[in-house]
Amino acid sequence: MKKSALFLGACALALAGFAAAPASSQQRVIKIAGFGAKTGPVRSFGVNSEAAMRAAAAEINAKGGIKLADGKMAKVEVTFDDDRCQAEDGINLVRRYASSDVLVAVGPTCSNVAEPLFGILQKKVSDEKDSGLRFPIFTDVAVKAGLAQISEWAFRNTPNEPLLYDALFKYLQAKRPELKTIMGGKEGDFAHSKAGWDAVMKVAAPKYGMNIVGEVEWKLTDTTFTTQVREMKAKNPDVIAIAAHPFTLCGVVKEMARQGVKPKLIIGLTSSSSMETMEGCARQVEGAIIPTTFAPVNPEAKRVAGLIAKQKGSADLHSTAAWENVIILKSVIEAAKIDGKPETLAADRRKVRDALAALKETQGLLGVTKRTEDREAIKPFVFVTAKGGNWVVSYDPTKPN
Amino acid sequence: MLELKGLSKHFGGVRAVDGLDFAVKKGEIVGLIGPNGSGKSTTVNLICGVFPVTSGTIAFGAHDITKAPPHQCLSLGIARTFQNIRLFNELTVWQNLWVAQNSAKHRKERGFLGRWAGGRGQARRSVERYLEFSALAAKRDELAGNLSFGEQRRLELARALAAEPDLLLLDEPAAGMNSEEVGQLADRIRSLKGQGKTVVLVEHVMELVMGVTERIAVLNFGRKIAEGTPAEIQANQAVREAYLGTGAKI
Amino acid sequence: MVLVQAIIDGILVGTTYALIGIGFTLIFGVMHKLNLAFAAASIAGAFASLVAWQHFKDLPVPLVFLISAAAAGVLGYLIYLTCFRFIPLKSPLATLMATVGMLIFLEEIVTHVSDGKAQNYPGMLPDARWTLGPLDIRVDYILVFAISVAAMLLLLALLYRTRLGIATRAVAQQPVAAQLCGISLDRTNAATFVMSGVLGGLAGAMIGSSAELLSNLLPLQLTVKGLIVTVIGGLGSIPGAIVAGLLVGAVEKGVETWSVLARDLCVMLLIFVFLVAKPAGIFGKLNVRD
Amino acid sequence: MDYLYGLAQTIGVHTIIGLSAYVVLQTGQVTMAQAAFYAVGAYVSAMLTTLWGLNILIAIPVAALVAMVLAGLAGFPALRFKGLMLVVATMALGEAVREFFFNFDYQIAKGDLKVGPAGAEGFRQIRYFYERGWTTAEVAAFIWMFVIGIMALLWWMDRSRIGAVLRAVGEDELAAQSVGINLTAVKVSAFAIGGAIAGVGGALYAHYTTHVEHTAFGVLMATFAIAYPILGGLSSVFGTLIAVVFIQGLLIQWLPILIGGELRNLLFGLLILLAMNLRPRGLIDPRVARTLRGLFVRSPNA
Repeated sequence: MKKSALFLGACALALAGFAAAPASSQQRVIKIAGFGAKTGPVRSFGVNSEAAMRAAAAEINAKGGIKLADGKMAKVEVTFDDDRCQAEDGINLVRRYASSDVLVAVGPTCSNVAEPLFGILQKKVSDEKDSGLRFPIFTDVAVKAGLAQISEWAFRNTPNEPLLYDALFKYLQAKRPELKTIMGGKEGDFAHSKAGWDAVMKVAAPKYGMNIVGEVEWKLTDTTFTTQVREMKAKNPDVIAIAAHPFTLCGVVKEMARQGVKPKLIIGLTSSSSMETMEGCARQVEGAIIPTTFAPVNPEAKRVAGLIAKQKGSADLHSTAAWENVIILKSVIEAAKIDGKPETLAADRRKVRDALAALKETQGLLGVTKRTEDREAIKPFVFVTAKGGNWVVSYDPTKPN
Repeated sequence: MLELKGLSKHFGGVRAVDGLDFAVKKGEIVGLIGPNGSGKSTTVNLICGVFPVTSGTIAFGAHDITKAPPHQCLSLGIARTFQNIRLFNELTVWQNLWVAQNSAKHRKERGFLGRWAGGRGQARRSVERYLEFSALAAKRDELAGNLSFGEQRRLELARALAAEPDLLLLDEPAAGMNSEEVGQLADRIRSLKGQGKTVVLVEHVMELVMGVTERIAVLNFGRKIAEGTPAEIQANQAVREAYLGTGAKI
Repeated sequence: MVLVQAIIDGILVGTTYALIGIGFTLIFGVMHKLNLAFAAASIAGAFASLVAWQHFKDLPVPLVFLISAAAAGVLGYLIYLTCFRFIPLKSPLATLMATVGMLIFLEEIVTHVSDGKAQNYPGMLPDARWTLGPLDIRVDYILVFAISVAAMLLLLALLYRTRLGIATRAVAQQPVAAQLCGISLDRTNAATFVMSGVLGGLAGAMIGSSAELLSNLLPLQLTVKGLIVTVIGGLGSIPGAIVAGLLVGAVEKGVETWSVLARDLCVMLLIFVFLVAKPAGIFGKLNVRD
Repeated sequence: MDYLYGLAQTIGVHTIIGLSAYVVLQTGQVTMAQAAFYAVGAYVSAMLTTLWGLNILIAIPVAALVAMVLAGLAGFPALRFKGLMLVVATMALGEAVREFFFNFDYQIAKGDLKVGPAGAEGFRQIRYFYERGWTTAEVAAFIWMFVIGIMALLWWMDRSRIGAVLRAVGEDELAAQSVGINLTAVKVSAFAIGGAIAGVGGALYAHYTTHVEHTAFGVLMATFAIAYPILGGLSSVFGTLIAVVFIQGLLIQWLPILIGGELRNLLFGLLILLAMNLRPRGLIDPRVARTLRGLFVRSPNA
């Protein structure tokens, strides 16, 4: 009985702590809630996004904050929660934001969280009968194609992979005409990796004269790739495209090195253009090319990368999107002329949504990002190549040489 | 009413029971004795369908139950107790008796729908009766695991009886009891005869076997080496040798 | 030829499955309980050696392996203390659940250590290959095979030739009688956990080393595989776990040449075949007598 | 407030999946297949409402029925196995079902977009509740209607002879047979009842999250399904509920607010460990359960 009393006590304490959590605020603040995976296999995404958001908020606040409709300045307050890459956690987090004083949220990391999350939002703002949440979400990482069409409250600033790879193969056709054959490898049990080959690269390559000579697959947690690499060796393609996370990407290229499979070019999936790949297998991916929407190619990009590093994160195509999102939200909030008072919260969220929807283009770190009708982004990009343990820009479409 | 013909059970090379012929008539109290490892418990387990039979047949009344699973034996009217008590320790005394309300007799009495309606009351009354019989009425809501050893033995016997069987197989019911308790047990078993039950008693405690049975079969190395009244068995030379070598008194 | 090649690879890699299977089966044999945190502890051991390797640059590979084995051995003891020692024997589900808690805990520690990223891990002879006619075999797989076999032989020698081993087997067969003979149940159980932990740590290091990578994705994956091997091999049977490990490795690699997605389903099918045809496992004996 | 209603939805659905394992665990079978029946319930009901526009009150019973039939069929071969064998066999079944949904592709055009299960991509836009304007509170109430119904059913079963029979099988199969209990019937029934309950849980899950995909129904989900009743204790249905509140509410939702998200998962494992050491028979162990029962009713047998 004593022990059970202890447990009940702990529960009560937790409840009390929870009830006391929302603190009273004296100064005007605009709350932007970030959320993503900070535990589990994709933990680094959440850590980096949080760092980027905090860096962006610090920068905005250093310049005085955000201007409200009545001319007063409000500070930005960024919070970041862990959704464990679990749908139900993400849903509960956003419900919590929606019933607190958070104006807008940035997240999540995982597409399997984004899908249900957008599903519980109101589908069409004009549909009064729809009881979905009326809360704007501006996604930085979850990359699966076409997610924002689920709800008019969902916006994304994520890479459009079909366009990126289309450009890459077009570039390869022009610059490396000797590359004639391609073989694909993918994580067959992970939706994004699978689509990265099946729906993106496999579609783009033949359009620019590259011949698909085969494909192999493996699973997310595999550690041996002898069979798949042997098949690559047998087919001997000019190009090997690997749509996988860094863990198996590195496993595959290491096995390729062991078996002496040396394609003329390795193409990777966008998210592999990270330091994780370099920490895992810098030597073996040397020369691989990946299209990405971020690289420190200009002074501003370099400066931001430095700021994010100061917050103990690393700047990559995903975390810089989180930075951009906060900066974009600042100008959107100012343009929407919100009141920023507790009683106008619902109206303010709607104003932010409408202003986000009205955007035709935004300023990103690599240049101008176009916004599409279905609330997605078309971001400027560069191609990066692995060289000496770093990703270096090998082609920048804005600077044709 | 129970008839074993050429019953054999081999575990690998070990012939635990080897060509056993044995019959029990209705209303008898029969003893099954023998030294350790002579195949007594295995025989009980074979009758109850716990182990598959290697060869031979088992008949109960008009039914061939050689291949019947344990629960079916019960619904035909054979109930048993275990050498090492096997109660449902996490259930109360009352519930232990309640789950045993399962035999064909109960079903017939209650009918199909009656099992849902009137049957409940009848089952409860039956449980009450056996609570009284085992002198455990005061501990009805106690968990079976918390009972004393003697109480557990009584409860196990009551649980077997609660199924209203025609034939009762008792596997060493007196193991670990003091002589006073054995005396009480003997009285209980004798009273069963009055209720028209048939009993097969597998036992080590000769005091009990000799006291209550009318006929005894002796097993050694899986074979029947003797059969007869208690007096005949006590005088049988082969039996003495089987137990303690020559010259032993049992 | 592709198939033969794949099956050879599978058998060689299968030895690591065998080691994990032995770990599960050893504990099951002695305590009749399942330690679900075992594979996680093995990978955690490998991660401990990874940290050491990163910290002291250029640690020789054998030393890295030893660190992994030692760390996993210590973890094995900790698991015994936290999940088995103080939970009453009568509550098998509680120990099961406690090891699940431990699995989650270890997995998360590994995630924090690695920041959720795949980490470079030293390989054995990364460039050595052995060509045998049309066959092409990775020398480090042969090393994995050799080390695993050596570890298994060592374990068998330990179990059959030393006092501790005899005590372990005595406890496995008759815990009460063993206690009456003056064998400390507590100490023997703890020793079993340490032994299995050391084996697991070795396996974890070799799995990481043959991939030249470690990831926090591995613990759950390896737990499932270890359980499969244990069941196919027969609960508590060490030779069974060895053969089952090799069998699962060979089947996986063999099927992989045909379809990767069918691979895991085929392994599941293999379980069903064994459960139906040989429910006691390859060498296991069913306890028919009570 | 809306947030608390949302949390109530999560707790409700997880309680149902926990209760589905509770029934099977009572017969002493540790099953890892509950996630599979959960998945079947989710996909079947979502297809019924989203593709063919059926009422959810029809979709849920149908989904439960399909899950129940599958569970019953799975129960027969599962009878052969005990202990670890059963764990692995049911895990294999669960993974096979997950692989099936991973490859399950069946969509029909609805207006301007195609809806339905799309293999690895999952099944999106299951917006039955939201399209009909149900508020968060109403959805929570709807889910809790099922939770309370199922808990009441199991509470009644626990106190009736059925409950005693299930526990008897769980404790000693041979003794149970010797008092005339048909093991096959009891075990298969437990599987089937558990399957039906998991099917209901899956159906509610699909509709409150609006999206299902194979990753949600893996080994982890199956582990949680049995973790709730074991952690809560097998003596009372309330144990499962309390365990779900403990895990989903306290550990997953409130702990990060109190101490920050970083440490949450570390503590998560440790607290389960601690709970099992302090209360090996579950948070609501037999003694607490009896006291609890005593508060509500007098002894049923008096």
